[in-house]
Amino acid sequence: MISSLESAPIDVLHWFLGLLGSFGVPAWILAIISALIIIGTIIGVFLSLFALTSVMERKILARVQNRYGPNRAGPFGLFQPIADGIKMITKEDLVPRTADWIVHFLAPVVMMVPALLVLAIIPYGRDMVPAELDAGILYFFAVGAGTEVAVFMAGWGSNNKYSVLGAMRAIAQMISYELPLVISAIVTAMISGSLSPSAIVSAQGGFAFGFVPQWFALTPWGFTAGLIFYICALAESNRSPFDLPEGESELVAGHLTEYSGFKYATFFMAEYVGMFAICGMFVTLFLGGWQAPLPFLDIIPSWCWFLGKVCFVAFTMIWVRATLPRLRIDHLLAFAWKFLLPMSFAAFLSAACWHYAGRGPLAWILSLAIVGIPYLLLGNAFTNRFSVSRRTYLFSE
Amino acid sequence: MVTDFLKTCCADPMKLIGEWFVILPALVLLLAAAAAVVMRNLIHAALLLTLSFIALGIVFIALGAEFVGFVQLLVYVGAVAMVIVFSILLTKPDQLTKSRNLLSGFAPAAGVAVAFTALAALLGFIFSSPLAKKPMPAPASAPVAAIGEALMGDYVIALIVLGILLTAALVGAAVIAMEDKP
Amino acid sequence: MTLQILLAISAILFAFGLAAALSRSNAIMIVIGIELMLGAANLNFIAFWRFSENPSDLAGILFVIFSIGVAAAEAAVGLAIIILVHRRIRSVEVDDASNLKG
Amino acid sequence: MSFLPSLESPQTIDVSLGPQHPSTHGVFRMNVTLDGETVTRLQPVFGYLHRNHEKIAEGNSWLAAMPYTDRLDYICPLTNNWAYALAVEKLAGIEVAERAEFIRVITAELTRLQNHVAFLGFVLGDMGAWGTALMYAFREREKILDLFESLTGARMMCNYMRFGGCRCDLPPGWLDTTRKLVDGFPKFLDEMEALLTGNEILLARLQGVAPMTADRAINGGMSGPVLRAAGVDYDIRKVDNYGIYNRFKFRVPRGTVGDCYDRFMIRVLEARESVGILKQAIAVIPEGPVVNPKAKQRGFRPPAGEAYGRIEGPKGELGFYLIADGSDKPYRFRIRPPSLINLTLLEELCVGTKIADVMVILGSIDIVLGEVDR
Repeated sequence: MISSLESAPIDVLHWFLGLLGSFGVPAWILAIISALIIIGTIIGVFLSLFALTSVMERKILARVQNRYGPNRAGPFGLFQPIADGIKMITKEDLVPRTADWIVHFLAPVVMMVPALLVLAIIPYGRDMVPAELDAGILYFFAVGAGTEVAVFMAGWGSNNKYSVLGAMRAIAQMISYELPLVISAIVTAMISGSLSPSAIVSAQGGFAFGFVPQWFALTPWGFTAGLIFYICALAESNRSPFDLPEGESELVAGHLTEYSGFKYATFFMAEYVGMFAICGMFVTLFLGGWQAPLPFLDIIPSWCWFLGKVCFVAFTMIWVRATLPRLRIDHLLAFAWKFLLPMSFAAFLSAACWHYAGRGPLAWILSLAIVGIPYLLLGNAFTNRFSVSRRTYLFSE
Repeated sequence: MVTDFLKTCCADPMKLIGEWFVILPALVLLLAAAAAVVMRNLIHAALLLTLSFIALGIVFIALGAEFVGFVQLLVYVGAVAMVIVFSILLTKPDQLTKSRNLLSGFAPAAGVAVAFTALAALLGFIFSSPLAKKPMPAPASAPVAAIGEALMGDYVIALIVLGILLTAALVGAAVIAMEDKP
Repeated sequence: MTLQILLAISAILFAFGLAAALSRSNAIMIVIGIELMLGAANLNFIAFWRFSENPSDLAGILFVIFSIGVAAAEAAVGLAIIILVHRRIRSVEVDDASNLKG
Repeated sequence: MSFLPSLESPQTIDVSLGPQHPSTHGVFRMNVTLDGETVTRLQPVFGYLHRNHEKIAEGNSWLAAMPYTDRLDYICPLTNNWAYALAVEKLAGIEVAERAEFIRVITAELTRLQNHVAFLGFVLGDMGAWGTALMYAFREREKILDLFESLTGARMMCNYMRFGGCRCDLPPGWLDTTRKLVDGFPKFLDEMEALLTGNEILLARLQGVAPMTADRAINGGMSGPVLRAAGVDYDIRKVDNYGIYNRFKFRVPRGTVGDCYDRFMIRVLEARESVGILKQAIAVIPEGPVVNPKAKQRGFRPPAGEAYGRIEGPKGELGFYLIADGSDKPYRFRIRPPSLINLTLLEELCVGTKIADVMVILGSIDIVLGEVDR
């Protein structure tokens, strides 16, 4: 029963393919059908997850902000995404007269494609990787680079000053945060000795003392790298407090200002799917992927664990969005280049020391020191630079 | 039976769609490159250049050099193309259409002529060379681990030099482009 | 498929790049042309590696990796220079940057 | 591609921020010249909400001008009412009923509380905190607006003050509710401060942005919290001692740097002082009539003359300059709106900052377009 749940999706696929095979369908058609089924499943799961999250995000934000949120469409407002979808599709699609219409039209498409493509290499469960690639992590970042082009195309193609400003911000931000993002991801690849996500997940298997999971996030270097990855993931997916390209209080809607109707919906969808993809990568690299947190919890199928963790990370992102004000562009860039980048190098060094010091108590002390000291120094220098201080005020009677 | 076939298909996509896996992206590559070269609008040229980079990356992947293909996408699409676009925006965004297309005088014609002479010569050599008529050998692949070991083994000096070069280029570019502060 | 086809594709790509670099007057277009030529060279390396007798010898691949790295450095420095020139003479046309002609 | 260059330099672009912009606090417009992200020139444009307020008041009777003052700074109608009533009382020499003086202080300080609280939320919204702080602020503001509703019948357009007093007495139980609210208010302010003032992003966004020296603030005609944030000790409640403010003990906070952070914090501190005044006033409010029985409301004809009545509104010095010619209408009706005059230094504050700062600076000045444009 347990094992059947664990591999249920794969079993169903194989059973279906076997059934088709028994009707004499040639093997190459079966291969295409199998690929289509897998693609359909992933897209279906993530789009329904997107629909669910778009309503959950609004509910959670509402909860944080002392209000109700959507509660009219369906029970608890659960049909809100459907209502939104119908509204988006039936809305007029406006293209500014002076816009570069080809670029304007292509931008949402270019945005959507990488967001969906990167889903291919994420290990969703035990033996459940749609495309097992040797260089999976490299693929993730290489394909993910396409979003930058899309954001730029959207901003420039609209021929709107806010949009162009948003596009410039987006490029500066994404280039800056790409570096610490990649470096902090490479740290895990270095420790597990492989660029393949499933190998990295299996390197985090097992339990120390029988109950402490050996996830990378629970080591000093992994914690640092994970935090850096998380922050950069927020920046890469344009989430608050790094939502400068959109920056609705400054740039109206940044690169999305001139988008309406279905094109806007496509952007919206792509941003959420991209967010899930990067959450999935975060879970894979640092939170043990599909592994259960405690040994006896193995009875729950691995793909449930994976989805659960992804949803949890996505929830924290929503939480951050509800809590923090937005950074300014110069703070943002200074933070990336002067704090995150050196810290990711420190995490890199720390991981190397951890590996060569034998992964024991000595390794803990060493790697903790290597990430801790730069953190204190850089953090001090950084807060001093902006002269952040408490003030005293004078009172006159 | 089915799963075995699936595995071979995934391992070598060439088997499924054959040479078209190389030819199609190569065609896209050439068309995009040609369009990028003749485009008047610089941003369009840069975007088409990005497209040709993507197509080139796919050609690499189709030829079995996965790792290089991904590196190509990551570096060229993610960084070089964006830096080009950014510098276009930073340098006279207002004059994009006014920009003269070609050099003045005979220079452009001469340039094109040189390019086509070079092309003719190259094509002549290529089609007369016996080496070039070699048939395709068995599918090859470059495992990431092997590349990593080569980079850290025989080629480690080159890698370090490259690292130093990139650092120097980064610092140099930052210094060059920095505002002259009075 | 033979090696010829790949080499011909690469040659055409190179010619496009060369034409752009030699005839366009905008410095950024020249950078674009140079990038295309580098891409053509990389394609050649990969093609020869693919058709070599001994594909486990990774020299072709590694050369491309290094070449991509160098190209990135070149693009960064080249565009920084273009921005600096633009700041000085308010133009990115190479014809205008002729102060040293005498 | 018509990426329109600015007329002055091809390197910069002109952006029209507003009037349809999400965070210009209404229909304010700024023509901004940007060099990259940095503001090199800023021209405020207003008048999109102009309603000819002063002329309308001159065409109506003295009393009929009262409801129009609600629409000036629609966040704080009661202080507007008071300023106008004060000017008329000065003009005609009307005594104000004792109980009414207390009610005026209580409502004015409640108005100040809800204005400052809403300000905290608006500034956070301008910084992109996506409404969370705003919703918390509005929770408290709603309670105060409920009090206004039960007192005057309207939440925002109160029309409550009359010459020589107020329109009606406090409803039964109103003081108890107010006392409860006032007692609970410091807790809310503590919560707000704990959530906001320690936040690194908020500190980095506010501290050091657009500092204003005391000299500049005085020369620019600033008033209210903006002036006091620049370090000038000037509070009309202390200077003029209008109403019965001399009977209450309260302190006037002053900033030292005059940047956005000081402007932000001064409001928090002022809200705390207002709580103190409210507690004192509620404790000693006397019984009695709420309006001077000798004061005439309808058909009111003050003797010819002129008067300038001013109060310390939540946003600064709100003054009404009135000229009477002995008829039943004001001959001249002139408003000194704090929001408009505090905007005079806007360009000076904004030039050299980033575009994201412009919104924060505008927010930290705390304007209401109903008052700016009149």
